[in-house]
Amino acid sequence: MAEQESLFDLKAADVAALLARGPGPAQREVMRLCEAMIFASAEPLSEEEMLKRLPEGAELGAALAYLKAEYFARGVNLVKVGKKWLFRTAPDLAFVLQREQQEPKKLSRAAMETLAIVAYHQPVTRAEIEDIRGVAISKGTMDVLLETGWVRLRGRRRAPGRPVTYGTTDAFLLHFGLEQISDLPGLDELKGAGLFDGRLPKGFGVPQPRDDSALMEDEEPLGDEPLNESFASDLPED
Amino acid sequence: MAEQESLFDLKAADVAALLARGPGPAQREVMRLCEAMIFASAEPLSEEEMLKRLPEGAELGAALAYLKAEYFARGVNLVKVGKKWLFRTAPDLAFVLQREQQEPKKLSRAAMETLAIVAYHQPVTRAEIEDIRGVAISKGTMDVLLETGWVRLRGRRRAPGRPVTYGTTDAFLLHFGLEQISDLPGLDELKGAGLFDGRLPKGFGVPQPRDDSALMEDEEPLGDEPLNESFASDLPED
Amino acid sequence: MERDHDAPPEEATPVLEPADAAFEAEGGKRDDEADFRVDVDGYEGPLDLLLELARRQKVDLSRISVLALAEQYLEFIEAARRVRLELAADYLVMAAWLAYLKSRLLLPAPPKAQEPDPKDLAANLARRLRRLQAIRVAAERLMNRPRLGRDLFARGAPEGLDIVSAPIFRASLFDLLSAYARQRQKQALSHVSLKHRQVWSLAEAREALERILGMAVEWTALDDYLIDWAVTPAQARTARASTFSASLEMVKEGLIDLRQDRAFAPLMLRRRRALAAE
Repeated sequence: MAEQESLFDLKAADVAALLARGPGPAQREVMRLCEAMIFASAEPLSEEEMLKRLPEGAELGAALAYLKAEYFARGVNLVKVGKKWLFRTAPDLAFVLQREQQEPKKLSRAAMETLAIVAYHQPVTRAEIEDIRGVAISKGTMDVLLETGWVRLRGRRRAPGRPVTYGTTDAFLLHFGLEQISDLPGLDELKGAGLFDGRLPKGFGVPQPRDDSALMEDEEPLGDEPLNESFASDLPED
Repeated sequence: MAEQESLFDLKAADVAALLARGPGPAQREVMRLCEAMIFASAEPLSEEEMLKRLPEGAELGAALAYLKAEYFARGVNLVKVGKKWLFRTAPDLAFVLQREQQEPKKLSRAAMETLAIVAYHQPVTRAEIEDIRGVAISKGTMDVLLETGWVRLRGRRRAPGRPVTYGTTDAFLLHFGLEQISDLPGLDELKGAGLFDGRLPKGFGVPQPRDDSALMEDEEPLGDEPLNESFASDLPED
Repeated sequence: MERDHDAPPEEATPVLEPADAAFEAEGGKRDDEADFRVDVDGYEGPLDLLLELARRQKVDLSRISVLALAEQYLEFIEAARRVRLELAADYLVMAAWLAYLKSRLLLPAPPKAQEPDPKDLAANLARRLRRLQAIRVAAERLMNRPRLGRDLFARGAPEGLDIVSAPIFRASLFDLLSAYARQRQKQALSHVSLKHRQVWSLAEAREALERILGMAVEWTALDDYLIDWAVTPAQARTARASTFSASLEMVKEGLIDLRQDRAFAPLMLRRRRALAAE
């Protein structure tokens, strides 16, 4: 279960050590407030939003660390995804919860692989995805991925044709239970195998995927121009 | 909400006693399962539903009692409503779930003019304001001015219909940087500032404003009667 | 390039003949794997097909025999052609390239300066296969992670966090003063220009006359009535004029008598006797 590592990146020993120090009464009140806010929020909650609601001078970082530790062994865990916090059920309890939930829509193999390439190689262009898979990407595949909200248009590569670059979203992290993009399973092995350089354009040799909203050096903003990527041009005009 | 079990029917001492006995490992697992099920459920969850999903022989009642005790002092409480269980943010923390966001707003021209007349001519009735402005005041305009906290109801004029009199507040002085209301510039100063041009009729004057909190001779207290000021005047509204 | 199969499986793909998509290929007989089947539908392009063929070598992908792989691929394509399976151009391009590679690998030609080393080409192909394989594994692991909404669940009934907007009003003293001066000035000037004459209309005058007729049995000076009805001197003039006109009208209708003893003497007014008698 190497994939689940990030869910348990708190070690039981760390938790014990942290809780042994024990939060003081003021700290405990901040914890209660954070707990209530994150619980009540329909979406993962950013620290900025919490700070806006907390009394001034509240030590948010420490409160969240304590809270996370306290929920470590419970049926519900406090996790940070991207830069936002949420409560969710513990991964090992899926069996009791799955029964009435329906399976999320299954992705086609093409979509799954494309998603993986976007995740591991981001920022990545359509041509680069096609190079890895050895086939053209259908418009439908990219549409499905964009529709899931897991993939987004990042910008354009500063290269001939200024192709659009793709990357993943916070919703992607949230859905796959990742705190950050570097928690992708097997990322180190893939990097170590050196499989990501090869025929990729210059400047793309850095295999560390990045989903930073900040554009990379060889990226530029999307701009107002139409997305004349081949699958965008097929759209019916109204 | 009569059927709702009081959140505080658990006494802190009971909680301590209960938790001191401490749930065993098997009990703790049932607690985790219940915790996750109630948390993830979109509706309050009945004990029957929980039992259906729990391993056979699970001691549900004890697990829920422990869980409730553990959540007793937290930012989130486990509560039983009717015969169903749900998590809810602690009632004393409701304030943190709502955040006020200050939105800068500009006063409308009508409101600004009405405010100016209230400032100079106070104590002033609505009919007098309308007479000076030559247009009716909409109810909305007066509401906005009261919302700013710069205008207040002073009392009633001792006159037929006993109309409400309006005046300014200390917040008004504070906002406009005036020490007292009589610091408002008079006609000569207004002329000097170029706000009036020369075409004023004979006898035109600007009153010396007064915002004494004491009622004037022709004023009386507001009393308990409803403020049935009619804002349906014959004058055109602005 | 061939489009991949993202559409639902039932959708026909251009790659294969419909009915006999899967069958035992004759060419496969020579292969170690006797159940080698020609089914292009299952593959997402030539690279995918190559990867599958490579897997049959049952060796580590890094020690794959590219030569053997090229031969298998060409056999597969040959078998597909024999059953008139329509192959997308990609597959044929790859076949041509592999045929070239095969010949280069088998017959080391005298090296020409421009042509790449066949070993590099082979290594490059092997690496592309490894990369595709790696991303397949990664996709698999990603999909097998505990997923929100399937294995992990967020709170079922969040109360929600609200943002209530509280207006904060801004205005400067200058705004206030100019607003005051603006409207006072406007009103001061408009009062002057709008001071129109007040007119006692003919209808009003007649109505007034009719109402007081009952009292005027004897001769009465018209001015006396007017004093009761028109209080301000400004109104007196318009009232007198209108009432005079109205009274003439009523004389004409035979309702009242009107007389004046001499020029500029008060106008005297009385109800007709006939009417009074009734």
